[in-house]
Amino acid sequence: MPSPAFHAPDTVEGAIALLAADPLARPLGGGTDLIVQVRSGRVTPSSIVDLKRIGGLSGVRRDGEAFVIGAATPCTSLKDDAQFSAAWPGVVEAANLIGSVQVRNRATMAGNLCNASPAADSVPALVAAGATCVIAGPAGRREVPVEAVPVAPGRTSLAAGEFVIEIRLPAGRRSGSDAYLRSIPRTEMDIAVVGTAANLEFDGEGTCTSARIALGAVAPTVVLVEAAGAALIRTRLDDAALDAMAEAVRAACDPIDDKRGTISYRKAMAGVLARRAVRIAAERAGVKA
Amino acid sequence: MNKIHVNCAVNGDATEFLCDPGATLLDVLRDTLGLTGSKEGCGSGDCGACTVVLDGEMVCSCLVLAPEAEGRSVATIEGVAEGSVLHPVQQKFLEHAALQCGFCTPGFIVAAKNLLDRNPDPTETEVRYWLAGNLCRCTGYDKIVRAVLAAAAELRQERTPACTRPRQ
Amino acid sequence: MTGHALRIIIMPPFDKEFFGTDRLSLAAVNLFDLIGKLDALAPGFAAIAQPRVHLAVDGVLETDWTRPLADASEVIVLPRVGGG
Amino acid sequence: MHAPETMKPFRHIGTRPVRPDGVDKVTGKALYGPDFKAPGMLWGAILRSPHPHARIVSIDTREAERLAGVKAVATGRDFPTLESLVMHVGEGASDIVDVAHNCLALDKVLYEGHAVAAVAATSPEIARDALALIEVEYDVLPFVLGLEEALAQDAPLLHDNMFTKGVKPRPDKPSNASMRVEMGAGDIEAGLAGAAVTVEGRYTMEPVHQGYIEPHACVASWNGDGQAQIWCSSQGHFSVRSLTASVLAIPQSDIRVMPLEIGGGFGGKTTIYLEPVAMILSRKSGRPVRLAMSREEVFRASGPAPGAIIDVRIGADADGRLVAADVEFKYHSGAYPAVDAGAGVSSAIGHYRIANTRVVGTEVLCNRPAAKAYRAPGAPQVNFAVESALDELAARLGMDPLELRLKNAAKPGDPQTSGLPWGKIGWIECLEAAKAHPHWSSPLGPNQGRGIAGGYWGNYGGPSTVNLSVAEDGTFTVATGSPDIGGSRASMAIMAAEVLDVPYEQVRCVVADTASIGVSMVTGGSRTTFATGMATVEAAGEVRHLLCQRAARIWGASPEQVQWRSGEVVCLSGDKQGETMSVADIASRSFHSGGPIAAVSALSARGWLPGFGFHICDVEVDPETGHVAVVRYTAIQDVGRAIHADYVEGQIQGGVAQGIGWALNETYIYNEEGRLDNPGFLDYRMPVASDMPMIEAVMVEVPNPDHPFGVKGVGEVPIVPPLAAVANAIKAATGKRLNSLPMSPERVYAALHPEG
Repeated sequence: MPSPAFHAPDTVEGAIALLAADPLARPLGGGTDLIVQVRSGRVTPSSIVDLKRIGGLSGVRRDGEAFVIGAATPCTSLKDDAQFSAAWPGVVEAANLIGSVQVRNRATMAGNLCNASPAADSVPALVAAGATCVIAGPAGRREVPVEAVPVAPGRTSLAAGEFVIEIRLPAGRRSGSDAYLRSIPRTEMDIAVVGTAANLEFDGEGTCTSARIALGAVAPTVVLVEAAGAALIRTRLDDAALDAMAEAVRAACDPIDDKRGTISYRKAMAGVLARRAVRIAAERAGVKA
Repeated sequence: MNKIHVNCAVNGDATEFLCDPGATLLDVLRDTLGLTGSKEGCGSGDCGACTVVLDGEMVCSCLVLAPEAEGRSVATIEGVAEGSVLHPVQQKFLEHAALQCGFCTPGFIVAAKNLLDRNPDPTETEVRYWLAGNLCRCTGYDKIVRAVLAAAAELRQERTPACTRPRQ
Repeated sequence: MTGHALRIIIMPPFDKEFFGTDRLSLAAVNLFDLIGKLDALAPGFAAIAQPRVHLAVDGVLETDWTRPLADASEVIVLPRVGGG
Repeated sequence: MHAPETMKPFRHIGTRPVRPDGVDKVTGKALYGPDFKAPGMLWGAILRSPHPHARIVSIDTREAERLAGVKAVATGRDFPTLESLVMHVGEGASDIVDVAHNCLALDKVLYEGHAVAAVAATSPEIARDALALIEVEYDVLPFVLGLEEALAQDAPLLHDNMFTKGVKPRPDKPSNASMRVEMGAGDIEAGLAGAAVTVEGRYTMEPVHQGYIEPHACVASWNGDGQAQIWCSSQGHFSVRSLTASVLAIPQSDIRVMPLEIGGGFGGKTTIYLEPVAMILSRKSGRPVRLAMSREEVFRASGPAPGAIIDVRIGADADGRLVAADVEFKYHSGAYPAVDAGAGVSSAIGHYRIANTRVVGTEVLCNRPAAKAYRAPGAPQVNFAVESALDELAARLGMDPLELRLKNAAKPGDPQTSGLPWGKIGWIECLEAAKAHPHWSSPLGPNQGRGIAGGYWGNYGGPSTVNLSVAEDGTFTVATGSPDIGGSRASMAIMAAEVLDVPYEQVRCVVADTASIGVSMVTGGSRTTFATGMATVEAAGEVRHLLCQRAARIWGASPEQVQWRSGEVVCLSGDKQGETMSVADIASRSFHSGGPIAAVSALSARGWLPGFGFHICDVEVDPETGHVAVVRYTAIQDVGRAIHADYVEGQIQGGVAQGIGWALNETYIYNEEGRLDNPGFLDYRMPVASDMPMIEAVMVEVPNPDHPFGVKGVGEVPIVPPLAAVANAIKAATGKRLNSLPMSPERVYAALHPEG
């Protein structure tokens, strides 16, 4: 099999042209999934389009009321942005649980999203955060919630020639925080058996006013559990509320048995970790749960 | 197949090479440039034996396509010592017997140096998590962690003016 | 024939694999001689003796099979264990 | 034996100097198996079976041969027809026919990943593409992976001619049981019937891999005149030579094996996989050929340690005296007969004095890669069962588990399972050291538990050759035939420097190739510091003797008038009384006093002693998730005498880490098609740095009287106790006994939450 061609365009338009011209072309962000897949023969692209030379696609910036994370931004550099880290500690910690430091110095959240693994660590945190992404393609640009991108394991809703150019999260948070926890057998270097993200807002009294709970690795795609969030809203995260939240989380799980975990363990852990993630998010928000 | 011409800096030296577009940076380092200090233990980013520093950030060179190196700076284990003078991390690995077979050692040293370059006083836990992407099957990590902490201590001493150094 | 009869204890699996007994009485000048005599009783034993067998003379493992057995009283034939 | 006159105080023994090969290894200069390239070299690749069990109907290589850049293609038909011959394969006996067929299958493939054909081409890409052009027609057969399934009456048979060894009368039907070993003493049923307390249980685990980070690799160059060179990393280049020569039916002296640095072995590099294949490809192409495994190939096709089912019954009287132990286990041997049952039987219960015993081991063939030695091969599995059961017994007796072990511990002179008496072992000393260690009495936090376990390994001696030569400037070179995996060059230099009483740096040690030093057995069996060390000591003593003789002749004195003192020769009487002659003085005149000075020691070391270890492990269990963190670990071991203290500690720490990995997360996972589902480091979960605590290695020194410095083997023992030590700690933390490895979070959680 021939080696794929390599392109490193310096504009979004250049990348779109390359991707649109070749249905077997694949965009390259950090490469930590793509290169492994190419080397093992699981995917056989005819060309690889490196996005990292495109101006404006690397780094975190503010755009009015939004943080904008370029698609080519490696996970570790999210930590370098103090404002972003303070606003979205759960997103930053989720992105910085992927693989090792070596991997995170390359891996990007956009790549994590578009790889469409149900176990992607950063995706539940992004979904809980209400993140959107901007997709560029031959038909122009569109902005969608991040959860609209993965549609099945390994498959996305991106059309031919389209790729994610940036991820956007609300800036200027008021009185909330977020957290992400995952279950893995070791302490590092594993794929999530279950991932849970919580993004909470509180009023001045410590009553929860908004709650988004998202789960990874318990269904073919990331799950936003609205009932779990609803169970927390208008509560002070008392035990009854947390129990109801965890119950809703477990009910929302539709996992599989595989080499990384069983259905029953995944369901159980989703409940346990969601509870813990909610407590951490509340603590970060200065609320005692 | 169409080879790609790449210009980059390897251990500070201007370097050019031709590579297959699908070749990894590790392939080029080992097979084209003869720098076999970076090892391939897995080819999938799971062992860290191929760790190099790319523009200041450590990466698995098996997860970098060689053409991506265009215009960039690559630092490998071969460039850690200054001439024949070992870096304190290398010296402490020797003094603490932090290697047995030595196959994972280049990756550990590159990663540990990269840690100490940015954090001169890491805790044991920070060292362990920083190095979690580097597998060692021989040592149980005990002597590796001690060597890195000892190297950090020595580097901190070096940065302290001689007159204020505590007496031994 | 030289020497006195030695007590030969055959440990598993060789007792059942080759000899059908775990006790023999044989005279031998040294361990190579003993292996030869054991092979006569159970053809094929000599071929696997070096790779698979340890011999102990009076309770001590012996790697020198030329060692004279004039003063010995017991030889144990047991499976060789190497290591990793 | 030229033992030093004074055993203490030592000048070098027990110190911690920098290893001579160290700088090469911290600077990336050291050349390992995959690093070597020969001029004009071709790149090889191996086609592997996708089926766990199939008959090879045909292999059509014509398309591959036609691909531009392909220079040779090989299949099992290219090997000569071999007669069955049992050989000592590094660490155990194997039939050379099986070794050959494992390198390239002939009529049947016996596991997913079994090699069926190979190519050599001008680039790795062409070689890979050529593999895709080889057409193999398979007649797919039913397969079997499990131990009990493989022993069932209607199980698919791997080998039609396999009649269980060790069974009388010989079975009339072939089966997948390749070997049965039974040992024991007394009357087991009567013993158990008379026990006041008995425990019984079944313990299970899947195979695990040695997990060395360096994949197998070699370069072979075989000329038309029959002579060949092989560059490879292995635990024993002499084994590579003898096995490759036997598979190819050529003289051993026609092969020169150049040992490259080895990136970990742990028993898994005591055999061959690639070398004969590279040889065939080289002969066919007329070029050097490189073959290297990917990580995935290492997992799919190289030797794991056997998985096991172990049934244990142990009984004690009311005072806690063990009265009976019945252990019956089955081990995977994979595609070909292996050798772990005998070792498992020997390693099960011999560390305790028990009047009535029965230990039975069965090796079971199944459609998995052929099991290979892994650090104390066969011992950790059965030890996990026995030491777990002992913990249960102590609980039933209401007895301190350490006291139970102390009360029953075997002493020198007590019989082993084989009936042989134990020599000067340090088992009791380890137990006493544990009792006195602060770890044993330290407090535990919430959700924490402390577990203990003891274990042992027989170790080995065997053949080694050392050449110690004196350079003209009076410095020394030690050449051995023992690959250095963990600092043995430093240990040899220490021992030679000790005998010669010279600075450590004045002795350098190298690993010589098969043409440059005499035959030496593998670096394995915890034998190198013991056996090669013994040869080093003997050679150093001989060189010291030669130097004295030479000085006497130069002085015109008689040998009795001189003496070795502080690294030089001193004249005791006559004209030259009081004069000294340095090694440099002697060596510089050696050409005119009888020639260069050197000594060879080639010996088969005897007098090795087993090693014993006792481990204390603290874990913290997350009761909501089942995650187990090892928070403190102390490993106490009788090392005889530590030569290089750092590398002895390193062996202990490394063995413990492997044992913790085995206990908690490592396991082979096969899917329903009989294919390995986790052939990589992502899902074959070896411990990473953040999983581990510091590991305190406590060296107890009960010197071996049959080694000049008291050495006992140290490398293998430390992997034996951790499985049970961790399990017992989890039991202490949670009240739950886990009988199956690995004790993953999911398994622990299931034990804690049986309701689901």
